[in-house]
Amino acid sequence: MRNRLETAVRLSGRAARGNLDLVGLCGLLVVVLVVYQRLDPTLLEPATITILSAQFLPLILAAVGQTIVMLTGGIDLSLGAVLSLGMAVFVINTADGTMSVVTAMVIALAVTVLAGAANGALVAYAGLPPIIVTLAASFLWGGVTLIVLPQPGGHVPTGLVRAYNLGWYGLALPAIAIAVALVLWKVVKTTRFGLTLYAVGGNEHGAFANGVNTRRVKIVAYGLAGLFTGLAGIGLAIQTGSGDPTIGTPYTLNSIAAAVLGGISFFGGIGQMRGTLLGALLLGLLTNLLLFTGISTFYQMILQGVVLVAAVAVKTLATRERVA
Amino acid sequence: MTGTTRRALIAAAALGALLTTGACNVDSGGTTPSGAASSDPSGGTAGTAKALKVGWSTIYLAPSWMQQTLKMLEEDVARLKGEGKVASYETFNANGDTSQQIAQIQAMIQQKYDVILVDAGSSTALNPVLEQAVAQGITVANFDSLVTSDKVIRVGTDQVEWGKMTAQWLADKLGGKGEIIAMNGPAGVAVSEERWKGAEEVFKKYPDIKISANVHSEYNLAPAAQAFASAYSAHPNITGVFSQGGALSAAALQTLVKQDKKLVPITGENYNGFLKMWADKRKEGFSSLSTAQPNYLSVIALEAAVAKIGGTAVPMDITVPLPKITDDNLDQYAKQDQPDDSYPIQPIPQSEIDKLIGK
Amino acid sequence: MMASTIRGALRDNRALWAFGVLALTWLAAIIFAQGFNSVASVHYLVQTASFLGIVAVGQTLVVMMSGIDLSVSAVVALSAVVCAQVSAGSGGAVAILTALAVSVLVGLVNAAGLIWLRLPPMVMTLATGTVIAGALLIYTNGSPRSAQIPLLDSLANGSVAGIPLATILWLAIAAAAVWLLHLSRLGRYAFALGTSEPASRASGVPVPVTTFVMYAACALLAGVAGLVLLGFTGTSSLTMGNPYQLLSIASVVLGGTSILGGRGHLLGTVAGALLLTLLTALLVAWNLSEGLRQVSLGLLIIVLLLVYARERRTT
Amino acid sequence: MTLLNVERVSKSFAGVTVLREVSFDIQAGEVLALVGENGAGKSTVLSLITGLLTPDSGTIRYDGEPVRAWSPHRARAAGVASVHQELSLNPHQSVAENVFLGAWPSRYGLVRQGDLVARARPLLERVGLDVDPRTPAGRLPLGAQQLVELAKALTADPRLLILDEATSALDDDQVRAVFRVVDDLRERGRSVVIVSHRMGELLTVSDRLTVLKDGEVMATRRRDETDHDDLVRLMVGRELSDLFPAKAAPDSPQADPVLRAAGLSIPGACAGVDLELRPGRIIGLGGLQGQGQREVLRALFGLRHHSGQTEVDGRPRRLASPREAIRRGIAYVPEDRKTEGLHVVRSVRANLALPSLRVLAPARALTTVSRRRENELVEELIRRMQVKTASPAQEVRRLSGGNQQKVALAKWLPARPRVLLLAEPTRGIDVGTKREIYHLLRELADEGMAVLVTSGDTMELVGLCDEVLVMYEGAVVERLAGAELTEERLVHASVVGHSTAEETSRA
Repeated sequence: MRNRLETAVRLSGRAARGNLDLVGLCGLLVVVLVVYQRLDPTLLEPATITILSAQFLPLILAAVGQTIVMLTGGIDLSLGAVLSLGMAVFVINTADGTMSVVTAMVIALAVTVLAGAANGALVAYAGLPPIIVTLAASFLWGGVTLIVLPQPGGHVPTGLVRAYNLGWYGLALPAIAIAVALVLWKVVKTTRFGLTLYAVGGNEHGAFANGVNTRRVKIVAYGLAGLFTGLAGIGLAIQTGSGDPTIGTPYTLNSIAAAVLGGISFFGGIGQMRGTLLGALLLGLLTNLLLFTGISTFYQMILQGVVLVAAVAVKTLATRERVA
Repeated sequence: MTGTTRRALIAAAALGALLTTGACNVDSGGTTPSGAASSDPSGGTAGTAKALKVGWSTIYLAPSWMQQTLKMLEEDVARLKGEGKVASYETFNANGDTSQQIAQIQAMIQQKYDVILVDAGSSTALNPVLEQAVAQGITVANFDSLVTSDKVIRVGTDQVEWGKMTAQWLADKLGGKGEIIAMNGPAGVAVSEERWKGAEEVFKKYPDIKISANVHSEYNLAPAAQAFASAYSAHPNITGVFSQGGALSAAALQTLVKQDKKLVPITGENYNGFLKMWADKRKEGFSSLSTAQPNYLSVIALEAAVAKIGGTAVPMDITVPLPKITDDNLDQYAKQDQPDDSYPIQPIPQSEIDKLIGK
Repeated sequence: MMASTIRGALRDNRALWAFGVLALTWLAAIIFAQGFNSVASVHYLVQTASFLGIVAVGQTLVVMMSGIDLSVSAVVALSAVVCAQVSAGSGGAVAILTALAVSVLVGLVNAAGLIWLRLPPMVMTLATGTVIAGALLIYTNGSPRSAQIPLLDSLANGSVAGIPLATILWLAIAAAAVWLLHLSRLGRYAFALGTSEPASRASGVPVPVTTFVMYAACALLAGVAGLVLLGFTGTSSLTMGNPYQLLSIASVVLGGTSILGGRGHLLGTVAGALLLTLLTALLVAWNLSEGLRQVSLGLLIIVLLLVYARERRTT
Repeated sequence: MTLLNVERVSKSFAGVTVLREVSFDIQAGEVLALVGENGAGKSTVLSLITGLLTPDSGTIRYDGEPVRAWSPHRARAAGVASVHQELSLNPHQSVAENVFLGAWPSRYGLVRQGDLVARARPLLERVGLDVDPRTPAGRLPLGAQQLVELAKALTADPRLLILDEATSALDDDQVRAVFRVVDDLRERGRSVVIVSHRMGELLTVSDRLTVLKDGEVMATRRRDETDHDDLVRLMVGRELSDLFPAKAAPDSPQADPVLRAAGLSIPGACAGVDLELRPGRIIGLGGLQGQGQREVLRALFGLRHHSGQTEVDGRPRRLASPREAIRRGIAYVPEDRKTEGLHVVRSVRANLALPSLRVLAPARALTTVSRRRENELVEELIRRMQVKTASPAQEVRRLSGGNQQKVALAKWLPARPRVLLLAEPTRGIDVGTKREIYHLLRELADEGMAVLVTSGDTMELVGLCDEVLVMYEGAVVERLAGAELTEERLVHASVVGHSTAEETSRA
């Protein structure tokens, strides 16, 4: 009786799954990769993949963390500080030897998870808007980092640094780490918790009314973001062979830019991690490309701003028709 | 729905086109010298005949000190190009992002640069990538903000000595006792920490000198002025100021002048705004000892790298002596006709450079 | 008119709280840290608070309509740099007007991006900030000038009856902004937009006009702050606005204005800026290490927000 | 067997007694209706049952045992499920995910989408919803979303189902689907408590009806012992025979249309809609839920891009934005008053004054708003509409639904609009306020306003409107006026999708 209407609903439903945005991003990524390949023919060689993945790993993982927080409808302005914190805690605890490195990783991750969970607890229990909590927390965790590691230093076993940056028996360790992290997310997303995350982001009150412990979900989400941010910090430490208490700052805004580029909504509940991955890759490759093109460094910043605006504007204008 | 895809594709195509044009520029301009370079990666025997592909990666380009450095570097590049020693030159600005700087250096390795100059954003984080560059046969010269790796040529001043020297002058000036405010650069940054480390060593010897406030600020006048004003309002009875940067010194002196307070000795740097004010207030009894992070560090780094490729045994650590600006030689430095935000420095004679790089 | 304004401020007790906390903190500072009771210290605190305060007043205007302006830091630098650059050729008056005009233009561009490109304010203003920073590099070829403009010099450094002129300017600007936000029709529209955009659209609120005016005003005030800073330091630099980006937002929130928009009073921001300046000065006076100082600042802000800036909207 | 027993329960908030010694019971396999005007205490009773509130005195027995430390969690565990008027769906997740919201079936901690979809299908079928379970819930029309809520409540196979205004957004067809579910539950010995303002529905589906007034139980009647008038009398304490005002004389001379639309089309929503709105006339848009009625209103108010001709006073005018529509004298009271109609967290005063700021602060855009004139205007509106509010400074969200609706309507009056567009003007509003609104609309029409109303309530359209256009799949399929305007013909056209006249001519 009402078939036509329902078909329309079903069709528009499928369109709303956000895959269209991803198609655009993928297209853009392919274009960038093709140009990149022209400029750097070694692009697809294992050595280059190792180098590039080592370089992109911190941004990708930071963006994953940022995405988790944004899915709950929040935002994390302290991400850069937590990243530095993870890095600092990691490097002051490492010594040569596998056990020591693993222990240091566990300690660093425990610290960043706790820092994230503390942010989450403030958001969940204190009724403070995430943007403000994490703004204040950025001072807090930045300060803690400076106490842990007052100036650049620390130590990461040289063997690990070499294996990570130059490949380990031909394996691109950072690429594997990224893949493992994304699989981890994929698993998390398929658990009840993953669905709850989207539920809380999409309609917090509704989730609460259906017996979801929204506060716990937020704390766990921020904690999980802390985990990925910590991993990013550890990656950066291994890449650079050391710790630096102020190195993380740019990651706050870059991770937000990657997530937004990947179609994650500021209002929560909308977006796919693969979008974020594409966004982070695109940002990283684009800035790298600028290095190859020889455009004056003065113009690089302008171009970055314009690319961000253009990408997000195209996306919002494209989706507008469906909403309005 | 089709509209969406179309728009996304158009945007992608437009961006692609933009990037491709950029790419072509490099292809036409950049391949010849790098081709020449790759034929002889060690650079040993070809000697002076080979023109080099040079790049500078800097953590910041915006500060005027960097701008002056860039100008000086470009002048030297022009001269070396004239001599046929340098083929091309490129500047990369990491804009404060160390990870970005790593990417830049990696890109330079990919593009087979012969010489990489680096003003580092982190004293440790760049080590692996720089060592990688060295392993690829690239000559890396690091200046100003130094890394800890011993595989690269490092051209710098002794930052600990900077702190020691200026702090010692202040301690002498105060007669070993008094109350001071310390003005430092941003916390967690190697340059700032090292200068303070040197200063602290000196002040430890003088238990009667009380450091009543230790202020951190960007090396930048406006925030420094605010930071100093707050510290000063809490401690109006200070008898001296230890400052490890020119803008910080200018901020402190300016505050004292504006508030019409007694002018206490302030250590400084060759920041023209400070030097001009100092020259102006010298007759009122104001005194300072300033030093400088000379812009010619970049030139020395470049020449050291070129000389090394040319076969000279260049020392890996080149420590450039810190200039001393005192009440007596102030007039040589203070440039009334130049903007405040510049760093006047006396040129270094070529013979001095040659001596430093072991020619 | 003044009486009703004060009554309005009283009704919104979060702004009032900000003043209370400010008074208490000041009292605590006088008791527990030396040097905060002198006239000179008060003079300098209110003077330095003025720079932040002027930016924060502008930020309040956009936060109230549930926006945010992350480009204020770039505009502060833009205005100072342009003014210094132009004054060399064309004299002070022209330079000031040019700087302010350019600042307003940035605000208009921000608003245009929000309205026509439908960008989230955070993305749009962040991007304009980046573009301005790049453009300034090109414009100055990397080396901004210094300038002595007598008008700006006396504005930033002079005082009348012991009150710094910069502070008087700040308070005058705050008064004008109170009128704009709390008494004028446009202010009502801004509040309406801040609480619900769909409802505002469906009630005939002129969304574009309101957005344009508020973002332009915010950028204008950032420009004014840049000029005052130029007068204060006599020199312009490309990074001189950086501290104001996040601190202006913190001032607004510490002043009791909801970051979500539609709630709060502009006068609270005045207290917020003073409070933040005072806290910074206090932490300097305690002579802690930088790490501890940042930790304390972060914790203090969180505690203060817990005391009076919690959101009770979702019930 | 008695499932739930409420005995002499009282509850007060801040000294105000909301419930006084309320007693009633629900048998297993029984459907009980709770009726009463807004503010009679129905929601408080429901909150006590679901454990959101605890009584000050009295006892509640569930399954024979007095409940202690009753909480939403425990109530849920004991088999109490509820569906509210307020939707709790996540618009961005799929229907299947929403059906199991918060209690997704999982294996080894992992949720499989295919499994969700397969399990959701029979539940959706049960509530008469034929949609792909993978569709994002936000894409469904409001009524369908409410049915998803019902499906969600059924996942736990509840012993006691509470339907709190759960049918307010549904059309007759969907309501029947809900009743099938209710009948099914009854047959299986489950119990249902239903709250609705639609008296007709309650008289169809419930076994007994308990009437509340001012926090007290007035009476509990069996369905066959009572009728509409009886219930209304108990609820309001008096006769309410004149629910609908008298209509405009059908043969009175018709003025020229203020607003005319020809060929109004929105892709995917409506096509080729023609309508004329004349001063003094109330026109209704009827039909099943989601046939494009809402979009027509939004298009006329400039909230929705559309094609086709629109004329105001005989002159072609583009209605591209609400501001243009308002400038042409059009006002709109949306269906979803909490997001589009009102600034719920702002004061009554701010809401009422917002569209009139041009008058209160004339001339240029920046002009000062006159507090005095604002207060006068607001007080006049509150008086005229009889808005029950503690003060003009009260936040709108603290008002009852009926009073919120009055504010949403009243705010337009000072601008003296010539066309009034109302979507579902009385949804979720008690009968007393309904009557007030009907009379006010007629009053406004008599003053020369042209009114266009959409409604899912057939009785409302028939009782209120001078003419009703029936929409089906985005097109107007029937126009009923005068004697032809009956519930029967209206329902027929809505369901069949073409007019009775066509049918006879074909036969």
